[in-house]
Amino acid sequence: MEEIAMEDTHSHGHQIDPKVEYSAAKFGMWLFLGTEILLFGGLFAAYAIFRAKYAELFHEQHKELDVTLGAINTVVLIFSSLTMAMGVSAIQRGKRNLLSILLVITILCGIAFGVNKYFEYGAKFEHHLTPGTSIFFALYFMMTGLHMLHVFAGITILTVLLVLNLKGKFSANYNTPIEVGGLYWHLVDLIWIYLFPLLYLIS
Amino acid sequence: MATKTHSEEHHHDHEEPHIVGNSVYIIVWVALMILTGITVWVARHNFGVFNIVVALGIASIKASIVALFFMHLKYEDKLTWTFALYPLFLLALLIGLTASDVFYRLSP
Amino acid sequence: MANHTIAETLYVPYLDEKGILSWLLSTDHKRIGIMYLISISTSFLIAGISSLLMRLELIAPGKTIVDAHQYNVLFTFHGTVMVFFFIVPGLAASLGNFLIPLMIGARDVAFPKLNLGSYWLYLLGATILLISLLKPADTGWTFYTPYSIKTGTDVILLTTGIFILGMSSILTGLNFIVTIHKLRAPGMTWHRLNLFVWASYATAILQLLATPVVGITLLLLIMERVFGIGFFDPAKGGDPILFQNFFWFYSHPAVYIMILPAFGVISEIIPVFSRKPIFGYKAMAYSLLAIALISFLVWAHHMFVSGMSEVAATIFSFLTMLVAIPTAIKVFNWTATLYKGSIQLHSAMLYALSLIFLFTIGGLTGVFLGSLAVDVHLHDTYFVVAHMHYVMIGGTVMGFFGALHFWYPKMFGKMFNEKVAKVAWALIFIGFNVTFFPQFILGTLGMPRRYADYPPEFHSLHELSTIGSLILGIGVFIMTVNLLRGLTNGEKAPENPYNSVSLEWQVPSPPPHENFEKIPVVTDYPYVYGKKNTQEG
Amino acid sequence: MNWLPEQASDFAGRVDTVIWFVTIISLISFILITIGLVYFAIKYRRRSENDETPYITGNLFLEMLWTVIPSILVMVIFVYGFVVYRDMRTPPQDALEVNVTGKQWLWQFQYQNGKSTINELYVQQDKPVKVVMRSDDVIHSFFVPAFRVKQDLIGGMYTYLWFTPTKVGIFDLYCAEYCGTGHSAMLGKVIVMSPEAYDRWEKGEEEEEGKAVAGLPPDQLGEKLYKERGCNACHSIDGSTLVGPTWKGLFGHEVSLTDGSTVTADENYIRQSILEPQAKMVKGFGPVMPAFKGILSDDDVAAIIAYIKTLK
Ligand code: HEA
Ligand code: HEA
Ligand code: HEC
Ligand code: CUA
Ligand SMILES: [Cu+2]
Repeated sequence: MEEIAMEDTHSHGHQIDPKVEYSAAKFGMWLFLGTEILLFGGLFAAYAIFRAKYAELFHEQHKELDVTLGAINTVVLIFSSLTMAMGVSAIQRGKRNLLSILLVITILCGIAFGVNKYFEYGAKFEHHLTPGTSIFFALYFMMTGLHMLHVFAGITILTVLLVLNLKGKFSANYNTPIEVGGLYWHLVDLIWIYLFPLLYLIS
Repeated sequence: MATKTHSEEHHHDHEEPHIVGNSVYIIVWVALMILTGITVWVARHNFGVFNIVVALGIASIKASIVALFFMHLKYEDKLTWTFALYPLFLLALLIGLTASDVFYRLSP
Repeated sequence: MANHTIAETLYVPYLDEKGILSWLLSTDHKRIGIMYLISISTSFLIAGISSLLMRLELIAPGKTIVDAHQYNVLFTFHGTVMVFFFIVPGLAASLGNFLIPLMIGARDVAFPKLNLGSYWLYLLGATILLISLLKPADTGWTFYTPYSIKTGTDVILLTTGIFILGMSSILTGLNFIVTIHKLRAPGMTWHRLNLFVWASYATAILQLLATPVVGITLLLLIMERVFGIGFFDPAKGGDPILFQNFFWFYSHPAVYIMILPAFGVISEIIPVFSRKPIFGYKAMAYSLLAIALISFLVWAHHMFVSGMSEVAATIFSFLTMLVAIPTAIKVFNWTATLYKGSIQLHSAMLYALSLIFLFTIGGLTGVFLGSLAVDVHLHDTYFVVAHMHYVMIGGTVMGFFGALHFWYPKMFGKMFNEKVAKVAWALIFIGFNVTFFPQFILGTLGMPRRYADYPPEFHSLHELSTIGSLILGIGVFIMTVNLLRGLTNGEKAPENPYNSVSLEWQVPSPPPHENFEKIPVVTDYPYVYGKKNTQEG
Repeated sequence: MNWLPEQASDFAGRVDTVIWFVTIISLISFILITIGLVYFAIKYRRRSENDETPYITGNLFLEMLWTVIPSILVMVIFVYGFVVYRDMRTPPQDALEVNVTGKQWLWQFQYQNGKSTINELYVQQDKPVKVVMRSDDVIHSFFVPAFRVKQDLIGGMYTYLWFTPTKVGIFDLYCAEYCGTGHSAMLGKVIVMSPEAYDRWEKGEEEEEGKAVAGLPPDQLGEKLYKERGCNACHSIDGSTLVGPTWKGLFGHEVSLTDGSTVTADENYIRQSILEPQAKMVKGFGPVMPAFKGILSDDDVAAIIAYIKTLK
């Protein structure tokens, strides 16, 4: 064993160096976002194919969707992205209380989004528009439904982070979970940015 | 890829969270709101085939802004960029090559 | 576990702690690797037994032991378990978990808890598969619509199980990519990595980015059955071929998820038993990445006669040919590594050499299938069955068995009986060829696959194939028993029985919980065998 | 060497040439590698623990060589396969069209002259045929090994293939895409006739067939129909259950239906079961049997009933 020399480095024990941990966690989340994009990717591909095939149908049926509700939800989500981003900056500067407030606003936005969607779905079902109605509504329900699941997942993550923050777990020195959780929340926003024009604004 | 990530190795030793000022965020947010307004406004007008182009174009600008600023992609290393863009490339492949099937089928 | 320093601890092998919970709750990458190993081996044996039942049914025309529906259930079960429960998670999750941290000089993977979570997801998926056996699906492992929408069997549960397995696979891939990027020991540059690590890295990219597409595809299939959405149902304006596009967008890259780790494995075994550096290290490393990247471009070669457009068929046939090139480089470089070596035909080496031999047959027959005019005739015949078994058994399973024999002393600190191992190898090698070579001929003669019954003219070749499968089964049985006996009766293994210079052999066998007492500093790549000054001998 | 089926269409020979071409390239590469493996493994086997080995890490020239040569070869294979494939996808203008419908689990052919057949495709020697295909349910695949043709049948769209049969004879037709329980029984025949025989068939099969068939007693005609019309895909005569109930001992027995009632299997019941199978569904079976109304004549049905009566 001459070739690979073993030398003593200063890292003892099982703990990973916090800097490595930070960059690993963030990188890991980016990879995960890549997966998410391709998960939605199947739906986007189906959308592209069917929209080209059934342009008329898409145009007719999208009128059933409520652009105002969609637009309100867009504004709500983008605003929540803003508060989330500000939250990350806040804790990086060590402002724990500000982070809590911003997280609460973000979560409330998420809930508002969900409530809004609840009414939207309700209205659709009242008009007997279900996933089985047509390819357009199948896409509509699948895309927004899968997105909705992600909103719920995001809300859960943020709530956990909020509780941890209230317990004082985060500080200017340690805030990786906030930044990583924030990335996930932004993805939810990012996907909605596409869903809104694709589903609600077909002209 | 290897050499790229190789240099990144020296990088992550002093990787620090990049703190962005709130003013930047507010500007970004205002831009996003304006763009949202534009998409809705544009959708009421008919530009023929360009409708979808415009709609997706604006959406992509918005998405890039979110990624670059809110998600700090602007300050990330090459490695993160690679893994952020590669899925998009694959998505384009999935759509493009599938379309090469669906839209070129001949009927007998 | 976390805070004591190594200097204070004595050497405690990772296997020492007893009790089932100490395993199921362990975040130690080595224990998780071993748990995967046990799970996938069990899956392999069960699915292998179901294949023996299929072969028995096919021993003669007419009904032999099962009826048509039961036969369809059998090959569906065989295919799904072999693919999703054995070979896709297979080498990547079991060996990858065990070896990557040891090879890159890390104490664990980047996210140990997530790693354990992946394993639990695997178990959950397997449980759901078992429940689905109450009304087992009969769709084939490809779940083609609209049959999978219409059949009365339990497709929903089975696909849910596979969906969950997909999540497990994604998280494993994610974990490995981050680990390889961020946790390499000082001095462990990319060009000093073991080729197995390179292979795992390429595999992980595929796992991470191809799997979500099959996830959404299966989800859509479930939605079609539950809510009647019509993406894939022609009766509702949907497009059944779209399903195939989506399915193969994953499942073609998946075949490289299956094979790349095996390529990695034999790139470790061959240099050690030839005492030569691997021939063309960089080409070997980058060809792995090339295969992974190109593999996303060829999916529709499974659909040449599906009614897809001729334009697409042409593009995909062309792209398919491209994968042969990086693979060719690998095959030739392995062979060249043997040149002027000092070759020891250890059982692991026998499996490695069989891999080169058998995979070449499998790969070359893949080129037959990639050629448009030829595939029209051969598609969905036994030629395809033979091709896939030559690459999956002749390739992956040979690599897997090779790896088991090679790292056995490392994993368990014991030795198996080498003579019995060689006998088992011979039976497996002969049995395998007798089983599957006749299937190439059956296929060119026109015998379609997934047939519970067949016209009498195919009888003799089917009979031969069944006999072969029994020899193969006996071989696998002997190998299994030999390896299991080694655990209890085996001699204690030397620390580094093959004098390997690779990092994982520099720690005690079995490795201690923390892997490295001190994090090593790496100064060269792991294939420095032979005399350096004799550049050309 | 008989590892390819008989060649009975005009491009069977061309496809085989491609297959041979790929086979030879493959054999050469395979033999080279095998020789390398075996020779090295023997010549350089370990003689002692301290064998000296040279430190060879690679050779750029060799590596280039075995990158470039296979690249060229695979491109040639691609082009050759493509050229032949393109011709296989381009039917001539004068091809005779036949419509095929695939159903679980039988083939139905409709000819331009208004005739229709089940599981038997009648074509004329040396006359190009274009088969236009569609499926009533799941995907099937039309595969005639002797012609080297295969194409999937898909619901909701038409697909096609074409061939020119070159030999008179009867050739196997298989369903090559998995389509459920009866997949392996979804077999048919392609009957290639000389121009004269084809003419006679076109003018009236009844005459020709009729003569041969008229001599048969009804139960034997029934047996013939049982095999030819594909009943055997789903109904056994030995008591085992396939997709449908067995015919053994059917006649005169009580049959329980899905609606809970029972009927006696008499002539009327069986007749209705054949012509409108979904009218009275047997318990424990799905609605998969195709309706034979308009396909089987009254005489055919009577013959089948006579045959079922013999199956005690
Ligand atoms: C481990 C899994 C694995 C691997 C590695 C491969 C590798 C390849 N496969 Fe295979 N394949 C499967 C698993 C795999 N396959 C499975 C499971 C199916 C069936 C799925 C189903 O329908 O159920 C299938 C089906 C399949 C089909 C569809 C057949 C059909 O249904 O009609 C095709 C068509 O192109 C194909 C092609 C190839 C090619 C070109 C390669 C190439 O990567 C091979 C490259 C290797 C070589 C070429 C050999 C080494 C090179 C040389 C020795 C150099 C000299 C070579 C030349 C000059 C040509 N495969
Ligand atoms: C990793 C993948 C893999 C592996 C390893 C195998 C292994 C085997 N396969 Fe299979 N196979 C597939 C993947 C695989 N297969 C797939 C994907 C399909 C397509 C399915 C579809 O069409 O949907 C298929 C289809 C398939 C068919 C075609 C079915 C058809 O189209 O009608 C056949 C037929 O011969 C077959 C046979 C075999 C045999 C004999 C083995 C043998 O190698 C098995 C060897 C193993 C054993 C024989 C087990 C030995 C164990 C014991 C004897 C018990 C010992 C017990 C203890 C020690 C406790 N397989
Ligand atoms: C696709 C499969 C399939 C084919 C092909 C098929 N059948 Fe059936 N058959 C069934 C099934 C399933 C049932 C039971 C359900 C029902 O009553 O429809 C059935 C029921 C019957 C019955 C009633 C049997 C009983 O036990 O009550 C008769 C008679 C029958 N078929 C005759 C025929 C004849 C004659 C043919 C060929 C000309 C034929 N079938 C072809 C599937 C098939
Ligand atoms: Cu019809 Cu298989
Ligand atoms: Cu493939």
